[in-house]
Amino acid sequence: MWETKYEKSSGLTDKKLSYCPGCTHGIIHKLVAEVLVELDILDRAIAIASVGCSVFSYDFFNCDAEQSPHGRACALATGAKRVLPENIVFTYQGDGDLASIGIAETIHAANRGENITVIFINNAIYGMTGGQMAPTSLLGQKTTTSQDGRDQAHHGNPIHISEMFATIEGVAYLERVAAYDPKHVIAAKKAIKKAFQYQMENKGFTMVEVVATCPVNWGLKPVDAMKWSKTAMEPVYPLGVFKDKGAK
Amino acid sequence: MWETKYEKSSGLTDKKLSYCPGCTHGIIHKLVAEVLVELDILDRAIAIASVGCSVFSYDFFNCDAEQSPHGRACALATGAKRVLPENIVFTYQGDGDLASIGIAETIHAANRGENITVIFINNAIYGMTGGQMAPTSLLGQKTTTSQDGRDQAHHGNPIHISEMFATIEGVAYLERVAAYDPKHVIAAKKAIKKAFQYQMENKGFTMVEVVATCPVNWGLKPVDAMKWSKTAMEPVYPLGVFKDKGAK
Amino acid sequence: MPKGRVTFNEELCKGCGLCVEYCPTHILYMDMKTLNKAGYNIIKVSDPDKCIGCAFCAIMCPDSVIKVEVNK
Amino acid sequence: MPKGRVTFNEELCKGCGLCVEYCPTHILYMDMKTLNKAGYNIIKVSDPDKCIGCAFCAIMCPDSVIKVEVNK
Amino acid sequence: MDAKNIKVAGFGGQGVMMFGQILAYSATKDEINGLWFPSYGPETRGGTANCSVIVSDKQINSPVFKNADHLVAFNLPSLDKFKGNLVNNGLILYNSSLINEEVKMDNCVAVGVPINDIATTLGNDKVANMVMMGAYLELTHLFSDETIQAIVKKILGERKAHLLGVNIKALEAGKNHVRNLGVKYA
Amino acid sequence: MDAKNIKVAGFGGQGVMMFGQILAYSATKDEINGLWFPSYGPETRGGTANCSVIVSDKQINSPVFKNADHLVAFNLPSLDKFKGNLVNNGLILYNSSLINEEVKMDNCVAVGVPINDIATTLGNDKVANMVMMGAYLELTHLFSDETIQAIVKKILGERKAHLLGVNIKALEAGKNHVRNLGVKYA
Amino acid sequence: MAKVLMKGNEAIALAAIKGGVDAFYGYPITPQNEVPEYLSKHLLDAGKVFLQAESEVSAINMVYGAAGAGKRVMTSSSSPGIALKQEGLSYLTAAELPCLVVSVMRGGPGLGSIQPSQGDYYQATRGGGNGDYHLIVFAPESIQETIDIIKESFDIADYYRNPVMVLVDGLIGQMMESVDFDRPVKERFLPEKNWATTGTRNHPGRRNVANSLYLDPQALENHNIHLHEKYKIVKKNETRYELINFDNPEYVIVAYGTMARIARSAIEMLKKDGIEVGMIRPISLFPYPELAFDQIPESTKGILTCELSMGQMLDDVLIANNGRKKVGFFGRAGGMLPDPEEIVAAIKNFDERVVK
Amino acid sequence: MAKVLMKGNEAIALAAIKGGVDAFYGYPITPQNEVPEYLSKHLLDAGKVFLQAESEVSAINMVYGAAGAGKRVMTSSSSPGIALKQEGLSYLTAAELPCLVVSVMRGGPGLGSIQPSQGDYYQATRGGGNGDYHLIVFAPESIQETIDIIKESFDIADYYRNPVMVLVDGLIGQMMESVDFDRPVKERFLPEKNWATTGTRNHPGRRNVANSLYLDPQALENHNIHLHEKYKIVKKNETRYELINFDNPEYVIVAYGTMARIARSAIEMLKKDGIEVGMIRPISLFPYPELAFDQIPESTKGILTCELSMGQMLDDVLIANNGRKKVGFFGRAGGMLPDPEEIVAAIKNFDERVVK
Ligand SMILES: Cc1ncc(C[n+]2csc(CCOP(=O)(O)OP(=O)(O)O)c2C)c(N)n1
Ligand SMILES: Cc1ncc(C[n+]2csc(CCOP(=O)(O)OP(=O)(O)O)c2C)c(N)n1
Ligand code: SF4
Ligand code: SF4
Ligand code: SF4
Ligand code: SF4
Repeated sequence: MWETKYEKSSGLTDKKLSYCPGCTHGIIHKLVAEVLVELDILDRAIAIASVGCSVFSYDFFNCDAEQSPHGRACALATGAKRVLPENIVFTYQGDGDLASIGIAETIHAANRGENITVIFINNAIYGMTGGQMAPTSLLGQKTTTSQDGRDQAHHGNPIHISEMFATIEGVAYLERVAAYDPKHVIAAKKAIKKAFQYQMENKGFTMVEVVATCPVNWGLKPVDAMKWSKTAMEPVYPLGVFKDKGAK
Repeated sequence: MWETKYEKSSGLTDKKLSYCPGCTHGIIHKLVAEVLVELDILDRAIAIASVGCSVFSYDFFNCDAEQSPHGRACALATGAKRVLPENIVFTYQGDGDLASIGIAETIHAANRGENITVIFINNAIYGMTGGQMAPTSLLGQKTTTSQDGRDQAHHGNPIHISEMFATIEGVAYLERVAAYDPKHVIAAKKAIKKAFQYQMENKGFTMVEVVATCPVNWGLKPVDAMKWSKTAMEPVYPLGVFKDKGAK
Repeated sequence: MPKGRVTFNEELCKGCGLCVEYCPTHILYMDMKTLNKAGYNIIKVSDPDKCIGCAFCAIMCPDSVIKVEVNK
Repeated sequence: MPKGRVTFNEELCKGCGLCVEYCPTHILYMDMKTLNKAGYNIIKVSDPDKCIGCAFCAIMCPDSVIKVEVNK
Repeated sequence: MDAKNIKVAGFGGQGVMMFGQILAYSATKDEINGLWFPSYGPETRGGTANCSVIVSDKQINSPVFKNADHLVAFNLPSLDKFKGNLVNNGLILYNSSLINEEVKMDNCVAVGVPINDIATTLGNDKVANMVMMGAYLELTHLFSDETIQAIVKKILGERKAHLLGVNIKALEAGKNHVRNLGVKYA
Repeated sequence: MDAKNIKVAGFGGQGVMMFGQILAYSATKDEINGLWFPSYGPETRGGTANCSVIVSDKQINSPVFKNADHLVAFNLPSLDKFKGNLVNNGLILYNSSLINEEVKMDNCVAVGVPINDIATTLGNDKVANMVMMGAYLELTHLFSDETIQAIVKKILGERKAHLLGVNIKALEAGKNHVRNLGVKYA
Repeated sequence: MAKVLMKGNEAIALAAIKGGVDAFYGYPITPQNEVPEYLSKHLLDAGKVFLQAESEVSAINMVYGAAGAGKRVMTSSSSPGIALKQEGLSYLTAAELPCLVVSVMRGGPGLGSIQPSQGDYYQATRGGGNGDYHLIVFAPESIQETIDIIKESFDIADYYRNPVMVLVDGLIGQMMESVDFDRPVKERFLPEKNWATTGTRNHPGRRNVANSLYLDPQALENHNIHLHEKYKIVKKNETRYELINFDNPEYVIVAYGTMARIARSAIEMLKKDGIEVGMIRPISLFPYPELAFDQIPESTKGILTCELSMGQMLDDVLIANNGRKKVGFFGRAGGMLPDPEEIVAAIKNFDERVVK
Repeated sequence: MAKVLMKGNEAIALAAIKGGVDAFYGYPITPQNEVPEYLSKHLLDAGKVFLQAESEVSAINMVYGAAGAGKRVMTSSSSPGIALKQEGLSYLTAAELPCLVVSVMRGGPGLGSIQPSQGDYYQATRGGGNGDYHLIVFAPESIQETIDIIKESFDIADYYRNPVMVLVDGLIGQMMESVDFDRPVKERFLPEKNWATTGTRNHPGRRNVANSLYLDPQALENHNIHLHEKYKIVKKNETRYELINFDNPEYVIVAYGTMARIARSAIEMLKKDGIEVGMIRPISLFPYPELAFDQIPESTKGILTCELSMGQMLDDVLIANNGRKKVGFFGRAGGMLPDPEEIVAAIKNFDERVVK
């Protein structure tokens, strides 16, 4: 007799995802949704959707949601969590949103130890707007605003968010994961689950940085994009746990 | 026969300083002015005055200056330095200006390795506006917006700028100094000089964090304020070189 | 009787090919003849008996197209 | 003949007392009788012969009030 | 020639935008006025893309028009979306490789061309839109072969110069298909 | 009583703002209207501070007035700055400890009180402004001793309750000084 | 309760507490600092939320987060700080989230000065946020009126699901007056906030979303029309103004806030000189009291707009007047406060003041 | 040079290069992304400065830094991005620093949509920055006119030491037209920038300071009066508009930018129906062409304001008209573009459109 091993998570609405073919946003959406269901916090979760391709996530996560101005997701999350401490509040942000325009809101939420969870999608580019350079773009990476490849002299260096946030007192859990194969997707889910568990235990600010893809703006087939995130991105953004207050 | 050992620096205008009695802003102004004169770069220096008690520094440093909106000094400095690479561009910013509202502009200037020098005055409070809590205020410190003392649960933790910026690739020189006695003032001057020398050598982003005082808003006599910066602040903000690309 | 069984919610499929790539038994392929309403080529199973029910295809599918059942 | 000599640009003084505090030979004091135009008590030298010209007072003076000369 | 308002629509990736731009470039080359306006934004991802083109030897005023003179539909959703907004005696040119049942509309000329099948026979699926272009020009005679080929050449540039041949073949194939159908429009 | 416009000015730290607030608090206590408006901002640091007070048993309209009925000057710069803006037959009360030459102005009553010296004799420099207050009330009779003392008590609060005595002494000393001068104003 | 003497900024804070504020998010700026300072003590003591944000941008977005969650939220700032909140205000209004924004105006433009001004009328009524939206803006003239309006403002914001701005100048913020906190507030029926993002367990079967994105232009246009209709209702219900000395005035002054108070004294002085001058005192700046202008008698010679600016409300006066009377302007800027005598002179030389 | 077919955004970028831009600082946002994308390639290749800032707030302040240094600097953004620049724009204007700001409007409020709109008229002409200041705002109707104005804009900004904003909508940014880049630009005498902060060695004996702080209110008021006088001169010299089909029109349309293009077609259609309709097309929005309204003939029955918004320019039309004619409004919002037929209908049913 047949038993279901895997199907679409009830943590997702039945709205069709707006993402391009093979985009890891979809994979990571599933992980968050599954975790919210498994921890039984979906009905008290508030998703803060940022501005980026994932802006529509307010329609994908099957819980209440607020759509934030570009970069301010952690400010919205702070505002909401402070008045609703019993709820589970998380943001879902791209690298342009979090690392560029939103770096101040994110750092200060972390520094205050706001009891929220940040899902940080690092795809080394601005997807929604059509492939401009992100602060996380790799040196040499060609984007529409670094057409001869990112040059340190002009465009500066890829910014290392997890390394920087590891120095911040208020951070309770911080891990960088990837999504380029089943093994890493399963590991990514573990990290996301731990982050939400810490929030349930009021441990403080938790963030999971996911090394992701943007096949369309990278100009790669989805499968090749997965490879690039492994071979080109991971060396620059090594995976691992950068902070864990719970660990003894 | 008498020889002058110390007198007012020609790097300062003869405008009377607007600072309160015994405020370290005046001491640090002298150091910057003396360094600009000793390195013979006063006539190509552009000072970026931030918003804080030191806003009037555009009238005190004896060079060209631009007065920045609150927190944006590093953006102005970037804009100016990129079009005038031969000039020496520096910002003079308080902790509210740099660490709170201006953290994004400062981090990204550092991350791009902008070839500018940042003089960061950490006095653990908002002076200009009358003594509100700064992100750098100490736990337990009483301010007008933390009247029962800064409580980590409500107000978060003192932010450690130098520790955080040490993780940023584009930073060439970064030291935290103090100004509470002649010995440390002399050491502070050395650090400031080195920062400007690195800028002259196009080494990248340089910053000197000065553990300073705000006697008036701390409610202390100038002499006691000096003692507090040594006994209360220095343990939380340990002095030292956090980054030095020139060091072999 | 195969260990596993995969079924596709074809209209959600975007033809990204990730499932095909990550299927360890290589039994999935893209049907270049058929487009769904959104204009994407959809995925077919070449050899259903070889499915081991690992669900790798489904785990990697960004659009929750694939349902995986295992024989108990 | 003293090693050093300190002179004060009194109108700039704000009476903060730092010079007094950091003078290693303790020869500076605040004159509680005299106010400058800004309403601050100014600084006087109690014992000029004892000045060693270290310039600590001047280094710590935020308002560049003090000029220090040394005997060469 | 008075102004022609042209709507081009299809799946993203079918070369719809390029089709429209070629018309606008050709107008510019022939020193008349050309205006091209795309539907833009993320919603075009995967979904359907469309653009409007206006060519005219007079000044072009409104970039927006209610009814098109010509509709070039690369797939069924596009046809359904836009066929309602055509002028009397307008032209509907559609991709019969993806649109199976024949299109019939009163006071409109509707012509189907199996552009994907033709492109496949030419050994390059990517030139389907050039097949469509050939058919379109054969029906409208808006621009000369020289003009179009010059533009196509310019767009292909160095890197894709080797593809010029197959593109010209595609244009020809489109024209021939229409000739063989024996339909006339303009 | 018609509205009184009062200007109080001096060095920061001389208790100028407090002087003005006590008048406004007293008005509120006596259930007439009081309005207090300070000069504010960093420029007051070290420099001179001043405030305007309006007390009236009618509604107070403009918080801004051109000419003051009473000027209370704690130092010379303040006196110079504001003495030009007084109504006819206005009152100038000034601190003769810091203002050496006697003040003479046509159609104004000018009274000097050495408030710092008096305060020193009372053994507490900080109460100089209360000496000024005593003198001011003796001249204007704006508020009763009960009212003023109640306000002073409230402002000192628990922590400074022990200072009530010396403050009251200071008020008295101010009054006496004016009585001994023998000047009358209102 | 008897009257108390209180500083304007502290009165704003206490009035907000009386109005039921649940949370304050703000960033220090002169001349409004006593607002957060007072609330930092009293909100935390009451177990409510006070948070000093890292910037005004962050503060207004914290307000968004908490307002979306259905709480009574406020922020407070001054000129350049309000400038930084423009994007957030556009979002809040677009997402129909209620909140209170206190704006204590100082001299501009740029860093300007910290002295009282009315140079932010455009900022308050036309905004710098993007798109077609409006805040509901009230401009009281005294600390008492400020208290009364602040106490009511959360009800108004909740009722219309729209941000309310209370606009004062640095003088009202910094001065002290004798005030009464216990004056009654108009009763309103407030529907419960079944739209609040409190988690689906609190509203099973319905996802609540605070959002302002409408990729479909028709949907966005419909939303704009909906907001526009709402503003019409606001105009009908919430327009507020006071007419002063209005029986058959030779001239009519239009002024709000502190300038209106100064004008009151000028009007008394002019009376003594035998010149009858009336005043329209707008209390709501949006909606603007256009109807008040229909009550200006035939005989009135002209309208003098008085502002602590170079002339911003002047636009609304010209629109409301619509060519009926000559309109003149008197203004002081940059923190300069005119004394009543200056307005008296402006009325006496009205013709030199005429702009249209 | 012969005409070329070019996309509006790229034409803006190329025109800026022809206008002598030294540096661009900006942050990506649809629908203006091709502006920075084009410049990122061509400015760097030319050894000039292109920098993608971390945010719009940072970008406008980088512009401040470089403009203060005396260079020709520009930024470009769209609705919410322009909202974030408001504080910076107030500072730039207050410090009298020239620069070019390109605003490509999309649907609002809030995140809204990315489709074409004119909902940021207030944002452009009234600003959300603090204090009394104005940008010089031009609103071209075609890519050709956009090119011509951009090329001239740096001269205008430098001449008046004031930021210039070129305001277009997403349609002008995204469409392609046949254009000519070599049309002549008006010659202006431009004084050298002896105020630029280039280091005292370049101007011995004088410290140059870019500043907007004036603690002394009288000094700040004087500065405000100076700016005000400057705007009067700008109004006199730089007011631009076009009158279309103006001999004795039955109705007059007022429209700018894309809406004016659509109206042109509507006017032709109405002609066919025997209805003569004229148009005032403001090209400068600040200064607003009030004088144009004096040329509307007696016989004209009414004025129809047409905007891609719920009615913002309407304020300036009412002020300029000052009660002389009936004023009606036709608008579409949120990215909806009317076809000419809708304007035809609005004229035919003018009475239903009247607002004042
Ligand atoms: C204030 C503001 N600035 C800019 C934009 C335009 N914008 C939309 S998404 C985006 C960045 C998206 O990149 P990222 O955050 O990396 O997310 P991704 O799309 O790559 O998933 C930008 C700049 C905006 N909507 N609002
Ligand atoms: C946009 C903006 N927000 C707030 C302010 C008010 N403000 C002026 S200075 C200051 C902070 C000063 O503190 P800090 O930077 O530590 O410098 P300090 O005065 O202590 O030397 C603030 C918040 C402002 N001028 N502009
Ligand atoms: S643009 Fe990139 S990030 Fe955005 S949905 Fe497409 S693939 Fe994903
Ligand atoms: S307020 Fe504090 S920091 Fe500012 S000048 Fe006075 S003592 Fe110095
Ligand atoms: S992974 Fe999912 S979306 Fe991609 S091809 Fe397979 S089934 Fe379709
Ligand atoms: S340190 Fe300078 S300012 Fe302070 S008391 Fe001495 S001389 Fe005066």
